[in-house]
Amino acid sequence: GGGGSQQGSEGGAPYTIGVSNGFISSEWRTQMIQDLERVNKEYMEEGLTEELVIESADVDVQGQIQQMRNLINQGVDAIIVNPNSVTGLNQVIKEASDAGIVVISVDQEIPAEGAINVVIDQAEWARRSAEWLVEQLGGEGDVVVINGIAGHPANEARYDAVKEVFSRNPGIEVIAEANANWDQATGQQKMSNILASETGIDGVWTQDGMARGVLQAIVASDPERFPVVVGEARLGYMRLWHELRQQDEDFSSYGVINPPGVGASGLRVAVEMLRGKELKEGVLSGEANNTIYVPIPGVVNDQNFDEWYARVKDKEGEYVLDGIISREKAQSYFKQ
Amino acid sequence: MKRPRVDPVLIALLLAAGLFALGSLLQPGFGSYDQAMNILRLAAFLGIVAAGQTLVIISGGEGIDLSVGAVVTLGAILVFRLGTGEAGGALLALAIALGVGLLIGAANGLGITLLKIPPLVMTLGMAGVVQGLILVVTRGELRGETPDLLAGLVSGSLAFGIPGVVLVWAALGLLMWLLLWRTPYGRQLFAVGANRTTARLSGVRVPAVVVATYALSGMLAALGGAILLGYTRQVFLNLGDPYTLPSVAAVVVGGTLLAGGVGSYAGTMAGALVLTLLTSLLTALDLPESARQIVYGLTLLALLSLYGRQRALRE
Amino acid sequence: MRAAQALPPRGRLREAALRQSYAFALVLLVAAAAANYALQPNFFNPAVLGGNLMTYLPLLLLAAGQTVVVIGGGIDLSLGAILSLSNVIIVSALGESPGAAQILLAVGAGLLAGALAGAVNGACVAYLRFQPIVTTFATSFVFSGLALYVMPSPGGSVPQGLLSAYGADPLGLPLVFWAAVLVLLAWGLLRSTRYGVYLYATGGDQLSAFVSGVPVSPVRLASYCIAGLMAALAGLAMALSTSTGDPLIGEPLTLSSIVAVVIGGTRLSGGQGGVFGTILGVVVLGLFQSIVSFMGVPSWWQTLINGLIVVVALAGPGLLGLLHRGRRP
Amino acid sequence: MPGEVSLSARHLAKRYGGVVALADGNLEVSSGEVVALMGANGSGKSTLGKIITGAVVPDSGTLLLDGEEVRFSSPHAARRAGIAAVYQELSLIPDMTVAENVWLAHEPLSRGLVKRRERRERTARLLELFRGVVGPSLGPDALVSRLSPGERQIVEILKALSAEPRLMILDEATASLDGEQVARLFELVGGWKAQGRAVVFVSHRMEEIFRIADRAVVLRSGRTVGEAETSRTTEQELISLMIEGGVTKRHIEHPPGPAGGRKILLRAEDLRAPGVRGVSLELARGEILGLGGLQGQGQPELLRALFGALPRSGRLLLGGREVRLSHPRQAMREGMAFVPGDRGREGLLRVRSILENLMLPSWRRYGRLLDLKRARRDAERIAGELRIVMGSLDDPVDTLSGGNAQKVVLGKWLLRAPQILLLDDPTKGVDVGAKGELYAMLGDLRKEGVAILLYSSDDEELLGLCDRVLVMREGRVRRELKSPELTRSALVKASVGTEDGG
Ligand SMILES: Nc1ncnc2c1ncn2[C@@H]1O[C@H](COP(=O)(O)OP(=O)(O)OP(=O)(O)O)[C@@H](O)[C@H]1O
Ligand SMILES: Nc1ncnc2c1ncn2[C@@H]1O[C@H](COP(=O)(O)OP(=O)(O)OP(=O)(O)O)[C@@H](O)[C@H]1O
Ligand SMILES: [Mg+2]
Ligand SMILES: [Mg+2]
Repeated sequence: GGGGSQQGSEGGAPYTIGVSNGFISSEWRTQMIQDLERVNKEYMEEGLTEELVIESADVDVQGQIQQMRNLINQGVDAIIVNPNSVTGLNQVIKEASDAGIVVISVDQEIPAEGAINVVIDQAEWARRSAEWLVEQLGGEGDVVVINGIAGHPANEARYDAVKEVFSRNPGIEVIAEANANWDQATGQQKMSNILASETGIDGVWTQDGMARGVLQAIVASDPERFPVVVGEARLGYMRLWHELRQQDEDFSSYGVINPPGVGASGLRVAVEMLRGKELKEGVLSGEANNTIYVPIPGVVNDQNFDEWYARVKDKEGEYVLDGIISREKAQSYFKQ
Repeated sequence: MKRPRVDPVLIALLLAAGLFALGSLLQPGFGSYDQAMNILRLAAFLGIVAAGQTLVIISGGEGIDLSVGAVVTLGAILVFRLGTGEAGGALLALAIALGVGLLIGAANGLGITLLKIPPLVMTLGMAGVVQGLILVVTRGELRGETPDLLAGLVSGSLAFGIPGVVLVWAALGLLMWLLLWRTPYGRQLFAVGANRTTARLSGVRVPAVVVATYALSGMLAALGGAILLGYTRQVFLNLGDPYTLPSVAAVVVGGTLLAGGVGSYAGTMAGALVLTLLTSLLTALDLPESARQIVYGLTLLALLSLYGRQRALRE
Repeated sequence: MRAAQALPPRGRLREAALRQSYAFALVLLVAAAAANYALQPNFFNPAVLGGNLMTYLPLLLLAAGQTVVVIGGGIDLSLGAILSLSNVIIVSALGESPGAAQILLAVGAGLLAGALAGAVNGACVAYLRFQPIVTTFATSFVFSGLALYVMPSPGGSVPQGLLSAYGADPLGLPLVFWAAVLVLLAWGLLRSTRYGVYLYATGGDQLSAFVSGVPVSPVRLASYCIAGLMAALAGLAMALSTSTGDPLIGEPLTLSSIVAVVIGGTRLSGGQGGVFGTILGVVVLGLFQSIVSFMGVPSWWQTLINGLIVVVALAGPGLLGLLHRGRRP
Repeated sequence: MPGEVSLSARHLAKRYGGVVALADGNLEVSSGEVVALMGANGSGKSTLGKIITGAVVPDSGTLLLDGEEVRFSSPHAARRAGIAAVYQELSLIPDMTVAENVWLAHEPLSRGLVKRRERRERTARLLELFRGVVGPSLGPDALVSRLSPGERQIVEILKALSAEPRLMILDEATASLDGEQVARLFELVGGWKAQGRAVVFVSHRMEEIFRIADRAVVLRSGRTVGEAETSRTTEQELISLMIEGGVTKRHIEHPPGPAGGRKILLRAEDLRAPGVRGVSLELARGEILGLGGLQGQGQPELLRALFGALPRSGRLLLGGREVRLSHPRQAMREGMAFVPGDRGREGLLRVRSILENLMLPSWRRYGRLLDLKRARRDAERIAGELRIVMGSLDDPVDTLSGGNAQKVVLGKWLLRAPQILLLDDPTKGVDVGAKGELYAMLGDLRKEGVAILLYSSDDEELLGLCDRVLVMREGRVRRELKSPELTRSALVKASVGTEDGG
C-alpha cells in the first residue's frame, strides 16, 4: 500500500500495518504478536489489510526508534507500537504522523503528539485486586507486596494505585516489599525469602508475570494457613489455583486480566482510522487526552473460577487470559 | 615466593556464616532452620549454574561464558517440552537437553579457539542466537509439563528437611572435585589456564581442552535449567537470564582468578552461598529498591577487596 | 621482515590496510550499507539516513568511552548504569522551565556525576587492584541504585529549545555526524598527547609500562573517568532524544558497547585498536538491525538472524585468518 | 657530558612473603666506573637493581645518591635523577613501535603533543649506535613484536640510553646478544665510562665480566659477601665467593665416546619451517649434537619444528620410520622431549605447584582417575635425583630459583624417560653451580643412550659438551664441526661466516 493514505477512503485498502515491539522475552509479548497476526488475518481476508510488517526484537529506546523509522521507510499506513519509553519515541512518532501514518500505542500510555493510546487503565487494573485484597482481609492485616521492575512506568502506576487503596485502610500494613522484575523464578525466590523470615503474613499483593512463582513459594513453605493471595489471570497460575482449591476449600485468590490482545484491539482501532473514520467526542481521555481505555476483559475470582478454568485449561503453557475488543466495539468509538 | 595463602573457600564460608548471623540479628525470622534450608536451596541453583562458569574461568584466556542464562532457559524448555510421560521420558528429555547444551557450548569453544573470537563477545553473541532459536522453535508457546521426577527431586526433602536439590548440588560438588583434581582433563585444564604455551609444549591439546570446557559449561547450564524447572515447574522465556552475571560473581567471590589457572568449585559453592545470602538478607530488610541495589553493589565490592585483587605492580 | 621490506608498493599497501585494526569493520560497513541499499533503496534518502544515524548517537558516545577503557586494558560493565544516572540527574536538575544558567548547571552536574562514577571504577581497578569485570559489575548496582533514588520512575521533561537543537542539522548534516567528528577529533588529540601513548602502553603490558616510567595507575584511573564522562554525554544525548529522564534507560547499552568495540577491531585484552573502528562498529550494528527488518523475515526469526549476523561478523577476521593459513604452503 | 655521580646502597633488604630476596645488599659505584654485580641465581642481583631504580620498595636500608639519601617512588622518579636500567625481563610493549618504546614516558613534546617526527629521528640516531650488528628491518617504525630476542634486547638498551642516564644498570643485558653485538655494546660502555657515567653490569658470563668490569661485587643469598678489582682477582676466586663451599667446575670434562654401535634415532631431510630453510641432520643414540651460530639463525625454530610445535615441510625419520608430527603430543609419543628457551613463558606453569609442573606431560599415565599417590612418589623420586632444592612439592613453582626451576622443566621430561632430548639454551640465566649439575646430568643421559640435540648461546658450553656441533646461519646448517676441528676459533669463524662451509 502507498504511504500517507490516511485521508483516503476505503479506496486506499489494502492497508499495510507495521508493528514495533521492543521486548521479546516474555510470554505476554509473544501472545500479543500472535493475537495481532490472528486479527489481521480477518481483515486480510476481507481485502482490508496486507500481511503485517512486524519488527520484534530486544532493543533499547534508540533501537525502537530505528524500528519505527524502518517501518516509516517501508511505507506502512499505520504503526502499532508497544513503546519501551514513555517519551522517547515522541520525535519519531511525530515524523510518522507528519507522513500521514496512523500511530497506535498499545499497552503503555504515552503522551506523544500524533499517537492514539489503546490501553487498559493500569491503575484501575491494580486497584481492583488491591480492593479485593483489603476486603478479604476485612481491612486489617500484614501484607507482602511483590512488584515488577522498580522504575518502570507501568510498575509505578500500578503500585501508586495500590498504595492509595491501602492508605484508605489504615489497618493494612505492608510488612515486606520486593521487586521481582516480572519474572516468575525471581518472584518465587523473593517470596520464599520473605516467607522464611517473616511470620504472620495475611495477604500478598503481586503483579502479573510473577504470581505463579510467588504462589509456588507459598505452597513450598507449606503454611498452616494460606495468606490471601492476589494472583494473575494466567493459565499457569490457574492450574496451581485449581490444585489448591481441590485440597483446601478456603483457598482464595483473584486475578485481573491484563490482555495481550490489547495490541489487536489497537489494530482494530487503526483499521477504522485508516478507513477514514473520525473518533467521537469524549472517547479520548487520559493525561494527554489521547487515550482510549479499553475495558478490562474480566476478573477471575473464587466464584467464577471453574467457568474460566474450563474455558482455558486446554490452552498451552503459560497462556494469558485475553480479551480483544470486537469490531463493533472498535467502531463504537467512531462517528458513523 | 611463599605467601601464607588465605584459603578463599574458608573466607567465603566464614562470610556466609557472618551474613547469616547478621541476618538473624536484623530480622528475627532470618536465623531459622527453614530459612537456612531455603537459602541453601536457592544457592544450589546459582551454584549449579556457576559450575560450568568455574571451569570456563579456570581455563583462562579471558574465559567467561555469558551464554549460560540463555542455555539455562533452553535446557528448561527442552525438558519441559519433551519430558512428558513417566520417568523414562524425563531422563530422555534430560539427556537431550544436556546434549543440546553440550553442542552450544562446543560451538562457543570452536568460535573461541578456531576463529579467535574473544570469549566475552562470542558467548554474548551465542546468547542472542540461543534466544533466537528459542523463539523460532516455540513461537512463544511454551507447552509441556514438568517431569514429576524433577519436581520431586528439587522440592521434595529427603532427610532433616534438606531439599533434594541441595543433595544434588553436593553430589555435583563431589563430581566437580573429582573432575578438577583427579582426572587428566582437570589437571590439563589448570595447565591451560595457567600458561597455554607451556601446556601445548608439554603435550596438552589446548584447543581440545578449551572446546571441551565450553562444551561442559553448556551442558552444566542445561542441567541447571532442568533443575530450575523442578523449582518453578513452568518455563518462561527469560528463566535463566538473571543467572548470567551472578554466576561470574559467584565464581570470583569464591576465589577463582579471572586470569585463569587458579580456582576451585568449592570456592564457587561458597561464593554462591554468600551471594544468595546477601540477596536474601536484602529482601528481608525493609529497604527501598534503590538502597538495596546500592548496598548489594557495595557489599560485592567489599567482598572483592578480600581476595579478588590482582598483583601489585610494585611490591 | 626482510620480505616485508621487499614487498612491491601494492603489497605494502595491502599490508598497511590489513594492519589497520578497523579494516574489517570498514568492509562490514560497506557490505551492510550495500545490503541495506539493495533491500530498501529509500534508506539512503538523506532525511531517512540522518534520522537513522541519530539513533546511533548514545551508543556511539558510550562505546567510544568503552574503547578508551578497553585499550587501557580494562572493561567497564557499569557504563549503561552511569548513562542512566547522568540522564536522571540532568533531567531532574533541569526542572520545569530552566534558564540558560540552570541548563548549564544541570548538564554540568550530569557530566560531573559521570566522571565521578568513572573515577570510582577507576580507583577500584587501578589503586585497589580489583578485577575490572566484576568490579564494574558491582558498581553498576551502585550507580543504578543511585539513579533509581534520584528518579524513582521515568519523568521530567527537557525544554523544547534543547530538543530542537538536538534535531538540528548544521550545514545539512545531522548532529550525529558532527558529534562523531568531534569525538574523533578529541580522540586524535588524546592519542597525540603523552597520555595517548601511556594508554596503549598500559593496555599492552602493564608491568613493562610501569617499569618504563608510565604512571600506570593514574592512566587507568583517567581511562575510566573518560569513559564515565562519555557515558554521561550519552546520558545527555538520551535525555535530548527521549525528552525525559529514565532510571533504567542505559542498561541495555552496556553489552552492545562492548560488541561494537570488538567489531571495530579493538582488542579486548587491551593495547590495540581505536575509536574510529568503534564508530564504524556502532554503525555496523545499527545497519545489521535494519537489514533484518528490511529482509521481511517473520518476526519469530528476527532475533535469531540478527544474532547469527553478529556472530558471523565477529567471526569474520578469524575466518579470513583460517583461509589465509590454509593457503600458505 | 653528564655530571659526576656516586651511588651508595647500604644494607638494603627485601622479602617477599617468606622469601628473603635481599638480606643485606651493599653496592658502591661512581662516575667512570663499571661494577659487575655477581652471584648465583636467586642471590638478589635483580632485586638490588630494581630497588635502585625504584621498581621495588625496599623493606629497609638506605640509598645515597651523590651523598644524599633518596627514595624513589617509581622508575620514573629514578630516571629523573639520572638512573636508568635494562631489566632482565624486558620491559618493552610488543604492540608498539621501536620509537614509541624507546621514548616511552619521556617523549619529546611540544605544547602537550608528542613530536612524532622528532621521536623517529632521535630513534634512528640511537639505532646508528648498533649499525652493522643488527638487521636492516630494525627501524624506528618496526613493531617490537616482530623483532628477534637480540633485537629487543638492543631496543631495551637504547631505551635506557635515551634517558641520558648518569648511572646505568645492565641486568643480564647481554643474555640474548650475539658475540658481535656484545662487542659493540662493550665499545659503547667504554665510551660511557669515558664520559663519566657509571655502569652496574650483571651477567653470568665470567669472561664478559673480566672484559668490561673494573670491580666485581658478589652477592650470596641476598648478602654482599665481597668485592674485588677484576684486574687483581681470578675466576676461581669469584666463584668461590659466589658459591658456599667453594669451587665448582665450570665445565665437565669432554665426555667419552658413545657407548655401543652408532644407531641413528633421528634423521631430518631438507626440513623447512618459519626461520628454517632446509636443514638436514642425523642424531644418533648416545650422542650430544650441538647447534651453534649467532643468535636468531633459526636454531630454536629448528628444535620446535622437530618437536612438532611449528608447521614444517621436509622429511623426518625417527628410528628409520617417517613420521608426521603436527603437535608436540605426537612427538612425545615418539619418545621426544623439548626444553624450551624461555623458562617462565614456555616451560613452567608459574602459578601451579612443583608437583603439577613435573607431572604435566605424564598425567595420562596415571589412569582415568588419577593415582595421585603414585604420581607424588614419582615426582619425589625425580626431584631427589635432580636435587631440586624446594620446600614441598605443593609449593608454587614460582618459589624456586632459576636453576631449580630449570631442573623442574628438565625433570618433567625425564619422568617420561625420553629417547631424544631437544634443549633450547637450557643454561640461560642459570648460575654456575646449577649449570655444573645440569652438565653432569646431560652426561649421564648420554651414557644411558639418550640422543641429545642442544642449542646453546654459550660457545664454551658447546665446546665442552658436544660430540659434534652444527653451526647455523640464516636458517641453514653452514658447517659441521667435530673434534679435532671443534675449537673455539673454528666455531666463531663458522658463525660469522668468514669461512663458509655450506
Ligand atoms: N616478585 C617476587 N616475588 C617473590 N619472590 C621473588 C620475587 N622476585 C624475586 N624473588 C625471589 O627473590 C630471590 C632473589 O631474586 P633475584 O631475581 O633478585 O635474583 P637474581 O640474583 O637476579 O637471580 P638470577 O641470576 O636468576 O637473575 C629469588 O629467590 C627469587 O625467587
Ligand atoms: N586417558 C587415559 N586414561 C587411562 N589410561 C590411559 C590414558 N591415556 C593413556 N593411558 C594409559 O597410560 C599408559 C601410558 O600411555 P602413554 O605412554 O601413551 O601416555 P601418553 O603418551 O602421555 O598419553 P597419550 O598416549 O594419551 O597421549 C598406557 O598404558 C596407556 O594405555
Ligand atoms: Mg636476575
Ligand atoms: Mg600414548
